[in-house]
Amino acid sequence: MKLVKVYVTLKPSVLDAQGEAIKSAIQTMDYDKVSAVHMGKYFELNFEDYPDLEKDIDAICDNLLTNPNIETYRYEILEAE
Amino acid sequence: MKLVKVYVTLKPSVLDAQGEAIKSAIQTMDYDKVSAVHMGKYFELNFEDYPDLEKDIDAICDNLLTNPNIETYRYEILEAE
Amino acid sequence: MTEPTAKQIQDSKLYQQWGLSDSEYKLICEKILHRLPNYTETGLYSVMWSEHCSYKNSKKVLRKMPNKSDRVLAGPGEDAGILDIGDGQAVVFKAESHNHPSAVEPYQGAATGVGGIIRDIFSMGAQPFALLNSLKFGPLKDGQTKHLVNEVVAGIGGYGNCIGLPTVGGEISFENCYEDNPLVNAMCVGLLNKTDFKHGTASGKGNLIVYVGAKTGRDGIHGATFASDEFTDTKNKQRSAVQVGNPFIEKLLMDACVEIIERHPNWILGIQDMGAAGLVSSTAEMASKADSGLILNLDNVPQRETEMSAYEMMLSESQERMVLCVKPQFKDNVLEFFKNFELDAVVIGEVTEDKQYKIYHHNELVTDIPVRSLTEDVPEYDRPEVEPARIANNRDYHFMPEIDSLTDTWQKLLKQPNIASKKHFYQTYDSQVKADTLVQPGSDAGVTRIRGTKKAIAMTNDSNSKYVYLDPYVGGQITVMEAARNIVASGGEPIGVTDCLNYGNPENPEVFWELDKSVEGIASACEKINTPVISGNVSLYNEYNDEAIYPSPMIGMVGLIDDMKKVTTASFKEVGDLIYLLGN
Amino acid sequence: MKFAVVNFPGSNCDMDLYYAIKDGIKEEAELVDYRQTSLEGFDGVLIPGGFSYGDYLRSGAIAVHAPIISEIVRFANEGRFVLGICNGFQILTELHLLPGALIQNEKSRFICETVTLQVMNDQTMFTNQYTKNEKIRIPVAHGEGRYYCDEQTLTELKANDQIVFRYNENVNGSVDQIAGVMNRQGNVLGMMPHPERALEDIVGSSDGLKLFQSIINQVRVNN
Ligand SMILES: Nc1ncnc2c1ncn2[C@@H]1O[C@H](COP(=O)(O)OP(=O)(O)O)[C@@H](O)[C@H]1O
Repeated sequence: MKLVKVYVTLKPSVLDAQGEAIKSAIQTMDYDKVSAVHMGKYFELNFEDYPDLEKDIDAICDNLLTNPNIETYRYEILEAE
Repeated sequence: MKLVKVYVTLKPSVLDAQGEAIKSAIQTMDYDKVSAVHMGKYFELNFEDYPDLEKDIDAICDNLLTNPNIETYRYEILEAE
Repeated sequence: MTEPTAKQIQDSKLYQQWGLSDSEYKLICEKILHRLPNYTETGLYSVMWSEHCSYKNSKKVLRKMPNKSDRVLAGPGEDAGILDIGDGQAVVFKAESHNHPSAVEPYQGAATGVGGIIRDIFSMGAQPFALLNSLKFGPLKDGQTKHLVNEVVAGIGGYGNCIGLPTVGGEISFENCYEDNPLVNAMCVGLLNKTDFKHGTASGKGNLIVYVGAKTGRDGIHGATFASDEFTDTKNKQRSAVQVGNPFIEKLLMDACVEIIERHPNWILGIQDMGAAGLVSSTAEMASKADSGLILNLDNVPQRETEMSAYEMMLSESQERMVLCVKPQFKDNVLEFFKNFELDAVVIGEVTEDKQYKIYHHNELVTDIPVRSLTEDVPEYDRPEVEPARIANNRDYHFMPEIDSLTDTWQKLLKQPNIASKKHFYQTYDSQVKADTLVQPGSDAGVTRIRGTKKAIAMTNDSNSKYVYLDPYVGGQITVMEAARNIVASGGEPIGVTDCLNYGNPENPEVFWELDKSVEGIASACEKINTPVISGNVSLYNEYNDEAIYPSPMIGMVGLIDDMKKVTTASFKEVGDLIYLLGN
Repeated sequence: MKFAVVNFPGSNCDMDLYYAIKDGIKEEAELVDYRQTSLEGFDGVLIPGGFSYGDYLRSGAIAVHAPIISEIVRFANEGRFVLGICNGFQILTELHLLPGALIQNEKSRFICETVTLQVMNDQTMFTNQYTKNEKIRIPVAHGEGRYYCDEQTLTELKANDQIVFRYNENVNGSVDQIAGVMNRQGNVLGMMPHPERALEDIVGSSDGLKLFQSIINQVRVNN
């Protein structure tokens, strides 16, 4: 069994409306040492282990978990407990 | 400069409707080796470095980035490039 | 990055990649500028002379549509058309297509389509009060199409729900020809107090050009030429042309613009939204309408990204931005007003008398061209037309359905996705926010009351491209009449029309014939029932690997209900009521 | 009687609530900007629906850091009435003035529909004009309206009669079909359905009117 952790973030050129809103909220909370905030998505997927795993993860990321127009992703594969 | 990565996930007792929806979408795509999907949030925050940093990160997580009724978080502090 | 020189652009024919033809480029060099345009200038011409901005292929056809009636206060030429509804009030409406952006990025494409059409309405000084949409997709057979449909529907709902405008009507249909080229048309309707009407003009030497709203990024650069370009597999990679919407900011922008025009009409001389071709299109059109010149200083433009070139800033299609023309003595009031809404507002230029369009960037004059050359000197094309063989050869064909079992046929019909209820989709749209919706999606037309009066407005979006494909002229008439029946069946009197004309490549004579004939059909029906076409939008080049969509005009019709007690709905009411069939 | 309708950036049912008070029950209402720091002179606070701050991050999460919030908390703690509808409910749970949380609908989709609610408690300042178990038709319109709380909280809610409205059919997957809950003291109510959209038969239902009449009734009795 594998645990795949996928991190999805907006491409740097894409407007991160959420990150902006969160940043100004943090600043109203008087934490003034925060200079940038970005918000992304985080997925955990449990997989049976098999040879072509990485190919399938890429396909799932490209076609479902991310929007390649505006997002990029990276992932790591761990042993599931 | 520090880069703080925050991972927020739903507590196990809370039904992860999006995770479920994604799981069935993955299964419709004929990847049948996926047994569970969970969806969470991922944040990247840039901070000036200062002694009480961790205390403030905890406060920001508790009071803004998560709702403790339903979510938990963990984070890591890295050097920003 | 260093930009190619004017000479290099000429030699490499870079302008072609941006959609300018050799003859158009020659016209610019020899007749307009009497020199070679530089990089920025070539970019400006290429977007402003695209079909999307200039209507160079369709203008001649569009002139066939009636646009006058006793009610028309403004027709084509403004951001949206305006119809008088009495008591000092008017309705303002327009429809807009966002087909190509939605094909590439369904959620954001649909969402920004809704955002764009809302800005067209409030830039007239009107308060938007209802949304509609018309969607066309390939058959719902594979996961990919289902995903596309879900994303588009989510994008439409995501934007409209968040900004707080009810979606009161629309249509969704499925047909093979839309598989790779879906159609996403959105319509917005607003209410105007006649005194609040603002033209999108920039007039009077020394008056200021003020930029309001979201910061500029590299979103959707060349979106306008992209929208006027055929779609092929390889274009799927053209992914930078995608804009991302922020309905939260648009809500602030909408509230601020409506309020400033209502409370301080004397502060604002003109206002226009930055839509396709962003900054250049809005400012050039405003100056051109007033026959003025303009100086812009791009260093003042709020920027989200670093090191943007003049070209990128002028062509960016970042969403949720407006341009205002402001009297200098009210500058501080205006900036303060928007600041109170937590919106960026800065002076980026001023009106001049020399009729030139001048842009400074990093203290350098990067553009100096006649304003009107961007908007008025565009060549107009008279495309050849040929009746398609499928129509010419089948003129005497009369289809007669063979029906063995009425029940079977009936059930089969009801199972068709095109006929089945679309509730699954439209119930994801907030149709009741504002608490003025009298008839929600699911009846014939959506109906919204006008608070404080007895009046209500009925609205509908209709198209039936199969009929238009089979006979463009009659199909065009049918489309208008279907819309009219929906209005009448809701208790309204049809008063006007907007449209989205979705077709294939106009350089194909058969496509152009379809466009021309269907518009003639639309025009004849509109004339007959006195519904002037007061606004609209053209989307050509809807093709995928050289395969054109059906000719797909969408009619958005608005009706007036003088007393909301007269509103009628489609549902049967009580057991024992009699059922009548009217008509032939 | 004077009601404050608190307006956050992105609120979009503020005018609906304003009209509900002005035209529905013919009382005074005033929009109060989120930057205000006083609710002096108001008899009650209404927090409208919408998408405060775009509902980015989590619905209601950012609004709780606005300047007016401490005044709303003071108001609630003094036992004066606070009503949060839809996004207002989400804000009240994020503020912990109400227990539980509102998360994405079970089907992960936005839903707009007029639904049947059951009035579970008619002894509250928000429902005294209804009768217990009365079925009422009120519109819902939300994407994140699934009420969630843990077992223990649910037991407490039941024990203290804090569940004010239940869905007849569970439209969004809420725990125990909960559509609206109040705090223990009974002066703070949050509900996902929109009573302000159900004040006249011409818009589909007038069943929401009694909620506002209940408040008036109660405040009059108190005074
Ligand atoms: N099919 C049409 N029928 C009538 N008017 C049209 C049509 N297409 C475009 N127009 C009018 O031409 C003008 C320019 O339209 P458009 O370029 O789409 O506006 P925008 O600048 O908002 O993108 C508008 O006034 C529009 O109403």
